[in-house]
Amino acid sequence: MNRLNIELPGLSLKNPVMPASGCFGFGREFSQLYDLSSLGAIMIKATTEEPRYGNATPRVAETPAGMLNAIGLQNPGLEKVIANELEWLKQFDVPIIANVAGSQTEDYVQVAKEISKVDNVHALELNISCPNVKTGGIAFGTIPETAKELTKRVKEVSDVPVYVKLSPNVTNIVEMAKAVEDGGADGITMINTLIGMRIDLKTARPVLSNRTGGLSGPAVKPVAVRMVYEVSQNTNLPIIGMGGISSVEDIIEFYFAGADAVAVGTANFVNPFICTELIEQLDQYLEAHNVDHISELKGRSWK
Amino acid sequence: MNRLNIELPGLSLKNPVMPASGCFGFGREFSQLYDLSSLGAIMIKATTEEPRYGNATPRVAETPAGMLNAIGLQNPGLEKVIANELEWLKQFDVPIIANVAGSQTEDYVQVAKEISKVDNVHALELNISCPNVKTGGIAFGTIPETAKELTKRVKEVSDVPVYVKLSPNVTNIVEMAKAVEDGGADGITMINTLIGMRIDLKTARPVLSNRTGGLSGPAVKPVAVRMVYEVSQNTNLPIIGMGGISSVEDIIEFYFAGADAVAVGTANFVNPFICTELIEQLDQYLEAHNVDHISELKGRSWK
Amino acid sequence: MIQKELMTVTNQTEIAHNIYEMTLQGTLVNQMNEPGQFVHLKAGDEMIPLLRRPISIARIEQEKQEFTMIYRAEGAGTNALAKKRTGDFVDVLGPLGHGFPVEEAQPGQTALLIGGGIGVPPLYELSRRLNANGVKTIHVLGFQNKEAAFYTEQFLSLGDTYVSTVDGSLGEQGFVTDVVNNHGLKADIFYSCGPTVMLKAVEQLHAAPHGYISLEERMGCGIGACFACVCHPKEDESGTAYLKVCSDGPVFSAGEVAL
Amino acid sequence: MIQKELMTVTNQTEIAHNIYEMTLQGTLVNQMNEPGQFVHLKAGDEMIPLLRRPISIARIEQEKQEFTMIYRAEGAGTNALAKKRTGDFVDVLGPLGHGFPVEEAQPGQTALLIGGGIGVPPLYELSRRLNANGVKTIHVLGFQNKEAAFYTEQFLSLGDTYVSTVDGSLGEQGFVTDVVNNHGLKADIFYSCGPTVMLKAVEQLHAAPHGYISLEERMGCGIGACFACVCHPKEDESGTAYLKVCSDGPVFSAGEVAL
Ligand SMILES: Cc1cc2nc3c(=O)[nH]c(=O)nc-3n(C[C@H](O)[C@H](O)[C@H](O)COP(=O)(O)OP(=O)(O)OC[C@H]3O[C@@H](n4cnc5c(N)ncnc54)[C@H](O)[C@@H]3O)c2cc1C
Ligand SMILES: Cc1cc2nc3c(=O)[nH]c(=O)nc-3n(C[C@H](O)[C@H](O)[C@H](O)COP(=O)(O)OP(=O)(O)OC[C@H]3O[C@@H](n4cnc5c(N)ncnc54)[C@H](O)[C@@H]3O)c2cc1C
Ligand SMILES: Cc1cc2nc3c(=O)[nH]c(=O)nc-3n(C[C@H](O)[C@H](O)[C@H](O)COP(=O)(O)O)c2cc1C
Ligand SMILES: Cc1cc2nc3c(=O)[nH]c(=O)nc-3n(C[C@H](O)[C@H](O)[C@H](O)COP(=O)(O)O)c2cc1C
Ligand code: FES
Ligand code: FES
Repeated sequence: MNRLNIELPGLSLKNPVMPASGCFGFGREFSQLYDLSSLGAIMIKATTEEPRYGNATPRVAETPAGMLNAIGLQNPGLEKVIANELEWLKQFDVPIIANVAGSQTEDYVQVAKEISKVDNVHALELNISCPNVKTGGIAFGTIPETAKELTKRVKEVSDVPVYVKLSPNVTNIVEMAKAVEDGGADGITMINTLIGMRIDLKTARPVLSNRTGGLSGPAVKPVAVRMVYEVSQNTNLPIIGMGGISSVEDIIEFYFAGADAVAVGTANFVNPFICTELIEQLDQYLEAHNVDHISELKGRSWK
Repeated sequence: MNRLNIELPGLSLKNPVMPASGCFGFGREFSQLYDLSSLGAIMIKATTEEPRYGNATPRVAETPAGMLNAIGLQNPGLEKVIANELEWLKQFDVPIIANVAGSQTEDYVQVAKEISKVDNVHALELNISCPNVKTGGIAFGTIPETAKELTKRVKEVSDVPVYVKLSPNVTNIVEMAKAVEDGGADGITMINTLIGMRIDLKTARPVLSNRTGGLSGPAVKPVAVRMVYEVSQNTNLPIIGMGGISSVEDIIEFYFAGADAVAVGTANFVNPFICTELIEQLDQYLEAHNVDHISELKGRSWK
Repeated sequence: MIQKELMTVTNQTEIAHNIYEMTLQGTLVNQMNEPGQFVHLKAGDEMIPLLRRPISIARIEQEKQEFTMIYRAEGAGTNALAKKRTGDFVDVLGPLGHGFPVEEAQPGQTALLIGGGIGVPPLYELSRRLNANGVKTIHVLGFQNKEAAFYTEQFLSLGDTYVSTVDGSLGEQGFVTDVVNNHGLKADIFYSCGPTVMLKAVEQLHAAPHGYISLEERMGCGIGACFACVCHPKEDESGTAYLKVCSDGPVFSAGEVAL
Repeated sequence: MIQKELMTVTNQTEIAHNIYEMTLQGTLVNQMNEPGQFVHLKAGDEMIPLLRRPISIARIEQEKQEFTMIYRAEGAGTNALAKKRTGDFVDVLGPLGHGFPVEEAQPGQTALLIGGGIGVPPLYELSRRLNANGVKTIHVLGFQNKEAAFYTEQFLSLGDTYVSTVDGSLGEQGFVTDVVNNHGLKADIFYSCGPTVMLKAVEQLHAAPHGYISLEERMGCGIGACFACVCHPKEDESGTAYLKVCSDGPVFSAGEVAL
């Protein structure tokens, strides 16, 4: 019996577990470790129209039960992502969710238009929440009207459903979710990272050369769960939940909060086999707890 | 030589370390453990005009490197705080910072007016950021214009300098800081807790009976440091920094970020002696690092 | 006086399924005098788990500067505790709270001690003290099942002891209140510790004219400062009165607290 | 192939002040073949420290399924590692990256190996391999001071070995580059590992026609997926080219990377 398959806009998932964008590259490295076809989906690294180098190093720092990153959307650019990365990914039986980023509306529209045409791209994830780029990005993610407008524009050109990735660095997450719903989003992915900083005690300077970075990992889980809980009750959009997931119990918590599927980010660095391990353990957990299908768990905390 | 004494509006501090509001009650319990006169100051539990019971239990839950609380501003009310608690505190040679809370402007004004007249109250801390009460509180802390207006009103009636306690649950912390600066605030204290949630796996319900709670402890430190870093560069107000402090190194990090003094919250539960221990260790740290005065460290990360 | 001390483990034994008996040694024991008080402890100085864990004092041996606790390894904190070996250190804050008033039972009187699960441990030191004072003790101990039961022998050596389990795998099948009712147990005073539902039922028993109960609540500070562990007094016209389990309790007079 | 294995500690020795030599046993060793590769490891399954730590492979002993690392206990991760005892487990991911090309040195040629501080360890396995291939090795090892120095005997048994310390407390006073200049050391090829400033100076030495350097950078994944550890290639017209220290390196051809 299949307890794990999930149908979401554009996505027929074997199971609801997928690596989060930016924590899995384009899958090449992990393909040496296990069969990528076992994953529910893959959220690829943010793609921009032009190639980007990103920020100077150091780009990562450790914090209590978490980490900061300021990669800065490094990627080989739309053309190469399509020609090399997505092409290479076609050998696997796994839907790709393409994370789309940019500095201005036109960038997003351009990338969305092209990348959504690629066969194995089954959905887009609009990255309006990257805290690590100076222009655009975060502004789209913090002003409801702007987010709505962008969503609309991208929907117009996209051949596949559009999920919008919400930033937790906002006063009112529900307002943001409703704005992108109004803009025509097909789903929501949340949360991106919280903005944080660490200062080196020896140099008295920020550890990251970008100064601030995005906080992820177990430390942020309570914030993510709270936001999924709030958004799931106030929109009709499916939610792919993430933020600090590193165990089956965490996945269950996100389901109870209101998620329809989950993504795993930082934990891939701690244990590169985690996604496959969680898929197996999740099935065992449901069996042990007599749950016929994972979807039964959605929103139990408020239903 | 005194390396630790700090002059802030209304406050002549022997040293810059004080317990954070809500994590020290009114000091009675800790007075059994050490001499409260050794503290830089004491931020007493939030006081409202009327006595409040607060939220139902459970009121606390643990998270990775942090905790959630939803006490709900429980306190015996203005009259009793003045008559019993502040009166009792007079035996100690330590300035009190009175944390003032309410549901509407009039509440704040009333409490501020009365409590600022008490001898040992040297400053007020306007709590516009409590995430655990349904009305008021958080709204004052998330809308700049509202925060400014409230600050102004309280300033009009207060006999002592007014510090405003900022909520981290906002899109733009600098905007909030500037708003309260415009409103006439004498200082800023930051950060209050991030809103979070944990769900019980057995019951599928939120662990806290208030459902959401405030996240504090080491997990939030990177967010707090980042916000102090941003605010200290964009306002002229002194900052009492807090959020996850549990070691001397953490204190130094807050200073480098731009704090003028620090408060310790959650760590008092882990080690009830922590404040006195930190004061001693801080002095030793400065000596070992040839720092003549702690104030030299302020803002080193951006100066 | 409340102390904080790195105490030394002198014994750690799994006495039932996931139930551990741990003995700790240190000067902090000098401060312990009431049965029913608790300690707030941390296995190590890690940030996970962050908070201390409240555990009752089950036996005090002043001469040896030792006390014993009995705890169930469940979550992160108690599991970390269960990993400790003889010679290791545990960070203990205590003794905390107010315990059972032993002197409320007069010599020659009979006291009924009713414990459920991990509420049983504090009754052990209580029973020892009562017996030392010439009070006759009757013990009613309830457990989930045989595997989870412990210390029945020890209680038996102090007085009549009835054991019940939910599934009947040890002693009588049923709840502690069934036992009291079925045997028509009567006493001059009762003392009880266990889950709140059990305490509620115990308060309704009228097996003794009055008694004391020990409550559990999630804690932050453990010393009365954070307001995490409050409960409502039964009589409260204002609606804002409160009692703190950690510092006003954990032991309250039966009927004092709205359960 | 990259494996993840709980390997067993078979030796842990403090060989200098805060410098530990640790030997680990497991099947993962079967995958190790290049000197200069590294492992990414975690002392336990705690969330603090969260991330793995990259440490070079200093010696490989296939027959025993053992490899040895030498590391400095500095922060949370390496200190946790230093607490491990023989028989304990360490969570190892590896082998990772591309190591030093041993075959670039022809039998009969001379190789100059220049290491600084905790950059010295990977040169040890490299030197063993080079010597096994009939390559003559000259070693220049730089340390902060006498207390921080290690493995000088081991290197001496493989070839000429010059030691320098910043404070002159052991060997010659100065930097490794001073040693090379003062003694006019020349070779057919050089291999170097150490802090970036040192590598920069080494590239300018021209003590050999070409060579290889091993870089350090803060890492996330360690396998090439997260873009934490990128560096700029020296030749890069677009400004967007990059190399990943973890998967393209850590060893690069001298002059390949903009230091
Ligand atoms: C006054 C008092 C005395 C106690 N005496 C004993 C005893 O003698 N033996 C024993 O086995 N247990 C006792 N308990 C219960 C014990 O405190 C909990 O079982 C323990 O805290 C659970 O921690 P954990 O790490 O296993 O669970 P986790 O699930 O990791 O705990 C998470 C958080 O919830 C709190 N928590 C979870 N369950 C409880 C609970 N039942 N009561 C209070 N807080 C809880 C923890 O303290 C912690 O802060 C007592 C509780 C109180 C309040
Ligand atoms: C390819 C490679 C090989 C290495 N080989 C060795 C070796 O053989 N022996 C040895 O002692 N050290 C070696 N290092 C350096 C070693 O990785 C760091 O000293 C170690 O990660 C510091 O961890 P910590 O827990 O002590 O410090 P913390 O301060 O707790 O580290 C915090 C974070 O910063 C990172 N970090 C701190 N310093 C460094 C550094 N110098 N390089 C990379 N990341 C760092 C940590 O990995 C961690 O993510 C190597 C580094 C790299 C990249
Ligand atoms: C190193 C790193 C790089 C990331 N890059 C991206 C990115 O390119 N696009 C994006 O939408 N999110 C990115 N994220 C955010 C993650 O996808 C995820 O939202 C976040 O890390 C929270 O999940 P976690 O706690 O499981 O890591 C990145 C996170 C990390 C740690
Ligand atoms: C149990 C608890 C109660 C709190 N009560 C208050 C309060 O009454 N007023 C207030 O301004 N902040 C309150 N806070 C927030 C703290 O003062 C502090 O801002 C926050 O916990 C971050 O610091 P920390 O990480 O050191 O705990 C409370 C925090 C905790 C944990
Ligand atoms: S636990 Fe803090 S008041 Fe009781
Ligand atoms: S550490 Fe992740 S790409 Fe190198």
